[in-house]
Amino acid sequence: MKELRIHGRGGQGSVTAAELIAVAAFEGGVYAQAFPAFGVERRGAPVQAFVRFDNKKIRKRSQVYEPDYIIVQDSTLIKDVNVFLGVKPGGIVIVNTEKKPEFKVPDGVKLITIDATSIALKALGLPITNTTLMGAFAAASGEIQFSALENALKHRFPGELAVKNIAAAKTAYDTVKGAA
Amino acid sequence: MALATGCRARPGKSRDNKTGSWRVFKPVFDHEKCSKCGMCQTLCPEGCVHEDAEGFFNPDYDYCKGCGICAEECPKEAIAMKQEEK
Amino acid sequence: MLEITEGSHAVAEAVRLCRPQVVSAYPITPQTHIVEALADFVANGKLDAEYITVENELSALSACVGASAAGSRAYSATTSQGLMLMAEVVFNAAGMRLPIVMSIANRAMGAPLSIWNDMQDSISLRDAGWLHFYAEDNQEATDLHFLAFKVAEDPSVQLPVFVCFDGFILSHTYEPVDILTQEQADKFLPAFAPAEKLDAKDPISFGMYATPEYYLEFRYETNEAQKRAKDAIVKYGKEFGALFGRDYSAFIESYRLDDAETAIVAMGSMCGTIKDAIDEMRDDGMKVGLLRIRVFRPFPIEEVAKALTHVKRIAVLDKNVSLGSRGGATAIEVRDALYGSTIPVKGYILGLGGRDIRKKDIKEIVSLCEKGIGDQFYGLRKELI
Amino acid sequence: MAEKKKTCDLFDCGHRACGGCGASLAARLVTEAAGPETIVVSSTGCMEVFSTPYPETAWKVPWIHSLFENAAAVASGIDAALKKQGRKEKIVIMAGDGATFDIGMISISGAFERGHDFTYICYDNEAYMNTGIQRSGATPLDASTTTSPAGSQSFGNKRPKKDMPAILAAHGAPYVATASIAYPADLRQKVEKAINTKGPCYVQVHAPCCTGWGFEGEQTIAIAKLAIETGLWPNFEMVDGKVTKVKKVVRKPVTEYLKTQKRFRHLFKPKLQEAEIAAIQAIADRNAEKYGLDIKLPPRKE
Repeated sequence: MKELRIHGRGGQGSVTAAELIAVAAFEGGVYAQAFPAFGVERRGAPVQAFVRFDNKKIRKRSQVYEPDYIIVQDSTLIKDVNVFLGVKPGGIVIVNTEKKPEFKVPDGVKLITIDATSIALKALGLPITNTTLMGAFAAASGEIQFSALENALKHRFPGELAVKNIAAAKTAYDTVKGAA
Repeated sequence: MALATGCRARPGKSRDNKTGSWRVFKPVFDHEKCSKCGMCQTLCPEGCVHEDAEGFFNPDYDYCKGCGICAEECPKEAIAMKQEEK
Repeated sequence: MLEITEGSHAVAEAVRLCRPQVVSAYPITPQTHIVEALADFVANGKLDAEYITVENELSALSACVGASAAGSRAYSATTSQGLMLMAEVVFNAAGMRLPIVMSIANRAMGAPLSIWNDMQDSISLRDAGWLHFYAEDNQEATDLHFLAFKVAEDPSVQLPVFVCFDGFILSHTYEPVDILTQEQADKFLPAFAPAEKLDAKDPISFGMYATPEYYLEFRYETNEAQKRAKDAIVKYGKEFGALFGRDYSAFIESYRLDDAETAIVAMGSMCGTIKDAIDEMRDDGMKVGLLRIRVFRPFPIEEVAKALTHVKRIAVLDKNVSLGSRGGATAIEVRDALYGSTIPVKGYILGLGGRDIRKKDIKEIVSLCEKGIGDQFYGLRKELI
Repeated sequence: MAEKKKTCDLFDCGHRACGGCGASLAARLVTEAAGPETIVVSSTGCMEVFSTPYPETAWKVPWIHSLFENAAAVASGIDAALKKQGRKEKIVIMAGDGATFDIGMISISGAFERGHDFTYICYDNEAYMNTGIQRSGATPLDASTTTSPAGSQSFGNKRPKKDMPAILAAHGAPYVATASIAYPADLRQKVEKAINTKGPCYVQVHAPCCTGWGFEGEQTIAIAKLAIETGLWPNFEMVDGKVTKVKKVVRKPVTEYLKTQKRFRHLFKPKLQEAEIAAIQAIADRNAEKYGLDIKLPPRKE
């Protein structure tokens, strides 16, 4: 079983990202489970969402404490929340930042930084980075196929909006693939 | 009688309860004075005053509780309340 | 067809497929997604029902009482405080023998206010006369709605049903669920055709009052209907299995229990985590198994007793507590089922108000149980006490 | 010769109301006016208790009782069900003033706001009679009840009656009326009108309670008439929020009404409470002003 934890702020679409990643993973033939860290957080407050992937039915219901993957939607979270807590050795951390990282990830963990905000602004005209980071996650983790992600986005968003989100995700996907 | 599911019942059984026995005073209808206005029937809370073939009104003593509304409201004073013989 | 969707949405789909004619509900976290989805179905012609936007939960269930008595299949959904506001009608609907089905996205009871999951809400109404089904995952949460209507409406039963699933933990989780087609659903669940209803052609008085000459017998008969519901659950659970491959005729599920020395007894979504923990304990050579209770009312006394006869000790996990007693409702019921047996039964209150339950917690409880320590709250933050 | 129509055809004899009960007369008159194609929803109350001890129901129309506070919500569900099933029966709620003015207020407000098609009849006997004459929001000023007893420090109920018709008219109810068992033809006409008006309608029926108010049963009608004749019970009709019909009277002083009932006896004995009676007279005067109750007599010719 592989586990992903997404850190974001209320309103950034972390829960949607978790759901769509699960949908895309399921399309790829694996069993997936996505759920938010249930809370009463309002816009701007730190939030979490989780995804599990397995090739058999997932029964476990606890939150994710030892993730294989972490997505950080907003690097300002790093000073408030221990976003890297519990990450497994060999795990991958994807952080949205335009700067060089001023933080350190645990040893043996791969760090990928991407300026998702700029990509999202360009593609969507909005600084909403969840779909962009999904592209990055697809490229970095290999847990989901880009085509499945594309389908999930088409299913969730109407017409033009889907096209824009797919474009954002694709840019991030290509960026991460290119850097690898 | 077997219990009905959910404490339900069809009509009819209410008539088993002969409320006439509650009476202390009994209305006695004098058809001589009656103008057949029907006020006694209209205002009877029991619904136990019935019209006969000639258009006169009579109480059903099985149910009449003897409240006296009919006698009180009769415009012709054609109904008298008499003490019930028990 | 297997599809990945949110638990609430899967439940709403199931409800839609059950073709309720009247839906009456009031939004409350974490049930809200269900009623929003149903409102959306009605607004878009996907569900041919009257959706009553009531002013509170008491009226939500009251409207279901009226609709059901008038001969329409009626559905509601709620949780926690909403269920308690309904409480008077909950008893009323069962006593009036109206086969209403209500989804409960289980949530803790205030005070203190908590939107998070435990089972205190529905468990607190265990004596009201409703059947109680508890789902482990969203597949069950979905399927049990079909079974609920079918059992509820059986002429030998005529009782309302709670379909309970853990709020957030199931209601807000995306996972694959096989949702029936309308054709399949119709095959299993025919249209509601009650023998009696409010009807000018056959005027019946519903909800009369019973004097002491009758009341005891009405309560007895409702209890008998609970017992008859067992037969109906077996019959229709099997029928569901034969049609769709998922058999719900069992009131309990045994997981690696056959040769177990320590039995865990639990309900709801924590059972998934428990199963994973058991697999790991088994790998370590520990003889641990699970008895999961799916049907809490009618309580499967004989089945529970039989399934546990061979074990050396029992740990009952409750996401509820009967304050002022020895523990949670499940532990009390299990002790009753095992009355006269010498097998020690230890109760553990855990996960209240959304406290996460992890595999390590299950392992620790098993270890406590082996030491004979129990009948306590588990996982208390010592620094706060 | 065909059998004459009986007045017990829809609300049967054998019910257990007190002799001279105004509410039982209301039940009879309302069902007569509504006709057999009617489903009655009753809240908990004296009427439910005197008419439905299992298995002796007095109701010969389909009837349902659920709880004290939820009749309007139950009726909402029936309305939805009938609509879905394409059925045409009418729905009539029969609820007392406690169920209407007090405990059922939320459910009534919700159901009226949603605009269900039913007629809500409040049989108003101005206190909780089922439980032994406790005050309700419909209890008039200075009435002595078991929870508003007159005593050395009290003249009884401290507040005047809640204006329920105005509240429901404010909900946009298309038809709101008050009626009295003392005027059966008017009552029947109003019930029929309400039933034939689409949407939630309200008829508040004054139904004196001999036991609760303290008078002899044969006086029920006479006392109901006095309530109207003194201006303490304005009998009117409101269509779409506007008063369209009022029963005008040559008003009598309120003492004519008050002195007939034990619940007001403390206003007269051991001594006349002039200030209290004046306050009640002022209520009648305001009613007369608001609804135009007074018949203006032509000036007497010299």
